[in-house]
Amino acid sequence: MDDLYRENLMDHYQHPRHHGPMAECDAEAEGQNPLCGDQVIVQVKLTDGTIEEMRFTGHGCAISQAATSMLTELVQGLTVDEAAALPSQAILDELAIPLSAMRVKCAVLGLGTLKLALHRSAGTPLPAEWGDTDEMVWS
Amino acid sequence: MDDLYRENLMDHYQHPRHHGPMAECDAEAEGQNPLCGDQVIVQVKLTDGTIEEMRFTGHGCAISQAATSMLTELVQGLTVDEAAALPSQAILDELAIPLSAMRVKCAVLGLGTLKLALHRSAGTPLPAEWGDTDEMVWS
Amino acid sequence: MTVSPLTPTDLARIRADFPILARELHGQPLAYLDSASTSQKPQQMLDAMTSFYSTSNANVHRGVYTLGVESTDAFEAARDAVAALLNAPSRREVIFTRNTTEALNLVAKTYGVQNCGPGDVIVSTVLEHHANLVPWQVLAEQTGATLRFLDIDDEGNLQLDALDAIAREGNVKLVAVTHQSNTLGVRPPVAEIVAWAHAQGAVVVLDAAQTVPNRPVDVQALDVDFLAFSGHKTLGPTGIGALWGRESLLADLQPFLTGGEMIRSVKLERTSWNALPWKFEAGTPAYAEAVGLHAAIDYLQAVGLEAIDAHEHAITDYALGRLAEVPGLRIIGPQTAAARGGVVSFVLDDVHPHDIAEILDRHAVCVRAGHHCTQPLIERLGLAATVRASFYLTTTEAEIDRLVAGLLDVRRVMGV
Amino acid sequence: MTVSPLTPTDLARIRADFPILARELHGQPLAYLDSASTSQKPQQMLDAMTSFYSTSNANVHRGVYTLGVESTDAFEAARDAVAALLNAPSRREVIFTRNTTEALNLVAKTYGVQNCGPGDVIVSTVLEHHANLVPWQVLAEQTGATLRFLDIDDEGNLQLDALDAIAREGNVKLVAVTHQSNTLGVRPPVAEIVAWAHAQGAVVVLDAAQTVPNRPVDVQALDVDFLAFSGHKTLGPTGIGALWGRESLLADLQPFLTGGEMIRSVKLERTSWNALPWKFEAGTPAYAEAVGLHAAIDYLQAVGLEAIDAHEHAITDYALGRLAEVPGLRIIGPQTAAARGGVVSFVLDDVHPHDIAEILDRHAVCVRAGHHCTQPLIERLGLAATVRASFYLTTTEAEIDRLVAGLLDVRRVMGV
Ligand SMILES: Cc1ncc(COP(=O)(O)O)c(C=O)c1O
Ligand SMILES: Cc1ncc(COP(=O)(O)O)c(C=O)c1O
Repeated sequence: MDDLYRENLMDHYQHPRHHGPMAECDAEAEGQNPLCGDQVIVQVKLTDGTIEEMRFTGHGCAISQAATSMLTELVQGLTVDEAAALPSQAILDELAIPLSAMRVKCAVLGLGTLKLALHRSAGTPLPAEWGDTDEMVWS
Repeated sequence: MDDLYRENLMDHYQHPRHHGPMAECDAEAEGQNPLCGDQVIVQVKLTDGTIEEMRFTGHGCAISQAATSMLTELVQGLTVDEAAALPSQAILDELAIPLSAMRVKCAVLGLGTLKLALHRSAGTPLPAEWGDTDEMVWS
Repeated sequence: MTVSPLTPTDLARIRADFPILARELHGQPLAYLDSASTSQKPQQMLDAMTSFYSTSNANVHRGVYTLGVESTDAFEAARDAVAALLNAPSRREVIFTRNTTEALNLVAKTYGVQNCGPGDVIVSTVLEHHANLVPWQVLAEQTGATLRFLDIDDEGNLQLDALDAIAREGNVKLVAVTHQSNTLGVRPPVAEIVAWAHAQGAVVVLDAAQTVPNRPVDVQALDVDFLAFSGHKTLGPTGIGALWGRESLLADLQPFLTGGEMIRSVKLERTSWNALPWKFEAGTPAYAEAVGLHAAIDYLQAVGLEAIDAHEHAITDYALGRLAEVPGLRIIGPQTAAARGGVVSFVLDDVHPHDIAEILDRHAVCVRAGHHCTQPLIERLGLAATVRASFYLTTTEAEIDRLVAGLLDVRRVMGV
Repeated sequence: MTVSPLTPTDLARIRADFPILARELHGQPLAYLDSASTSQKPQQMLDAMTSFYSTSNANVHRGVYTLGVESTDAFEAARDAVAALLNAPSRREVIFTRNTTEALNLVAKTYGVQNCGPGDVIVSTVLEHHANLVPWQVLAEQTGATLRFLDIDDEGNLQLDALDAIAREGNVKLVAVTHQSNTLGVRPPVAEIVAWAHAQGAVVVLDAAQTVPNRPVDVQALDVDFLAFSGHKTLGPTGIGALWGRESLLADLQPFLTGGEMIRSVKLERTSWNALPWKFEAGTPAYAEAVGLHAAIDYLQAVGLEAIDAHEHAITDYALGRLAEVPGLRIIGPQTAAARGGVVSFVLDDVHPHDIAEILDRHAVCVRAGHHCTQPLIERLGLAATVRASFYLTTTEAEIDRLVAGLLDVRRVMGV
């Protein structure tokens, strides 16, 4: 089992970083994975085009919640452009466990929601490849 | 081949008996087998509840036309009730060749049409088993 | 008369017929506990289809030649087998569809559209699979009829006391209900519902996707008006299901899909329809799948549907007992085997059901996690998802034991 | 670049893959000349389905467990294979249906109903199979749109000169045409029709049931808007077909059938739909049949669709030459192989086509007799029925020779 739910993953799931709402934020979005019922709400505080803090709330499977928790650490200090360009692989590398196509959706839910928040606050359109994630619900 | 289209059958097909319309008749009906495009129009002259003559017109495959021709001879002199009770097997016995379910419909087209004509002229409803021949078109 | 469940010898013999059960995952044999989603297939069924394709395949209802006759006979014999399975008064009442979903849509889009309008009421329930719920939403929207849902109690038992208030809202035209919930295993009181509906002059549409596979289902005894099931849950192939409907109702309906097979005569100006059942089967049907379904029905009848029912009952009883040993596990739905079929939904503390299913998969135990295509039911129960284990004629106590062991490991991995 | 047809060695190798060709009838090997009705199946396709059922079967899009993932991957890979076969811009444009008929009904009952009304014109042709004719009759009746049919000349060539008069009758919204007549083998001028239709702002629905099996079909090159075909004519199993449609059109449509799979979220009050292509696939799809179709496509591509096309052309040319030797035989439709696919309809003096087919069956030669689901065409040609022989990648000159010998025997038996 242990290659599935590694210690690091379980640690993030049980002790999520940057968890809980932010009173004031510069960018915000919500994402859902209807298949699993996973949900994350992402909020971002920006300073001079740089991510000062990303926080999240929501619920769902260990993968979705741990991945979003890891993401909050990964993007801290990145510029908006850097974060918006972050590939899915970055978060899969953090999780470091084999995932089926179905669970990859859980893993990238937080990242997709972050990108949506950043693009929306910048007024830029979502990149074309997100057209393929249309099994997810963004709002 | 010869067990398929026996001489007797071919003789009836090429020289149909009682073929061609009747000027005046006591019972009449038309039957079609949409699958093959077979058609027969049956006319009957009755005397005292007995079939004096059955005649037919129409077109179609050898089986349907030969079987109807044979039928005209088979029913001559029968009472209406006897003819109306004639089983399909009677006509299959006359044809005396093996027939698939699909070709049985060709074989009994004339008989079905005759029964319809007789029941219609007597004002009696068609027997229930004819409910099963509803791939055919009667008019 | 009670029928004895399958003996261990029966079970071993049956399991040997299912080639997929020989598969190993992560070094362990498969424990397939997702039969409510789809059934696995006996070799006999697979052989029937392959042998049909290898000897008699030809399009049906068309060829005069030998193959065409054999193919048509095989297809229509499958219809007879379905008619006999359901104790249908006539083979003309059996319409082949892709699955339960298409069968229910067929009713909505023919009987429903042709009989419902403003002032009419359609009744469904909160228990239903989406297949027996969304088509009625669409029908109500299209026709202006009112749609009402019967509620359940917290164990999933359907509450009929709202019926009389519903009847005061308009002419009740159609009541759509499941024969068994695919999520909770609960069986609604169909006889009472039928009596009430018929007193209103309404027809009853029974979703029998979860019962035709595992017990005798008799449309005349049930006295329903339409009934749907899926071949793939009944040991048969995917791509085939059936609708049974009363001939007196089907005869008056305009067709569903149009094209070849279902016509009597086509002219550019005007087309007339074929007789039942072909009026409702447009185009080349899934005839090889019908042959497979026929073999599946033969298999089920050889084992005996009463025996399968008894086996499911016994194994469900065993499972409920064993699952009670897992700390933090809560059964959703009826707590005893008496009131349910071989489907058990549960939650485990606040571990997410998808994590449970994924960890169980590492033990080669296959269960489903999610809403099971019953979102309104899951929401009504105040849940986001459940884990569901479901049983069939191949399920053994050893597989249940592996489920329980796996769940204990879930607790360990998830630290609860 | 011309591709050479299959060599005798290729043909022998291909034929060895089709188990049914080993069958004998009345002591003679089968000469199957009814591929336009349905194709026979290579062992590779049968094995792909059996092996899928025996190792990976689970319901798709649902299970978190390994089998469910494998099953879903196999199903979606089949969609990719269809998209590649048709050169579709996106896999989201490929919708699995039961057959061509359901695909065409889907277009009529979504795009058609949502876009046509009184004052609009729908155009079809007298060449069409009932599947591409009756749905438009029903659509016109339901929406109040006008339905017009393009006529043919006596060889079956579609006459386009009526188009401009048709355009003056209203807004042309939809043009439905066959890529190849299943009765005459004639191929309408699709490029001209598409150019005309698009100039009117109309969409083109192409019935490619007779062409996807035997030549490269490219939806982008054709520039049509919807295209339908059947798996069972394409070496695949029954129970599966596909609709391809432009994403920009499909995206705006309301769904066809409703239930599981095709939803995003279901509440008692309101339901929202899934993304393309799943929005149009309600219930458990024919996923094992999709796996079979994938294997069939792989088989066709390994042989090469250009080579199959060239083979059909060569064998049709041979057949037309040999059939000309039969006294009293009249070919219906184009008289040369250049203008047609591998389908030849004929009549023989006034011998009824069913008698011809039945006598040929005694020679183990399988041909169809009747109206071939094109009653308006048969009537337009002043006929009641034809005999149709149709060819595919397994057809040999020896089989054509047996057809001709059989026809000479028909003359003898029928005394003409
Ligand atoms: C040109 C054409 N269109 C449509 C169809 C209907 O195909 P299916 O019966 O597979 O739906 C056929 C096959 O008979 C055909 O040849
Ligand atoms: C109760 C019930 N109804 C309907 C369905 C839908 O069946 P299908 O997907 O085969 O159409 C299912 C299966 O998932 C079911 O369990």
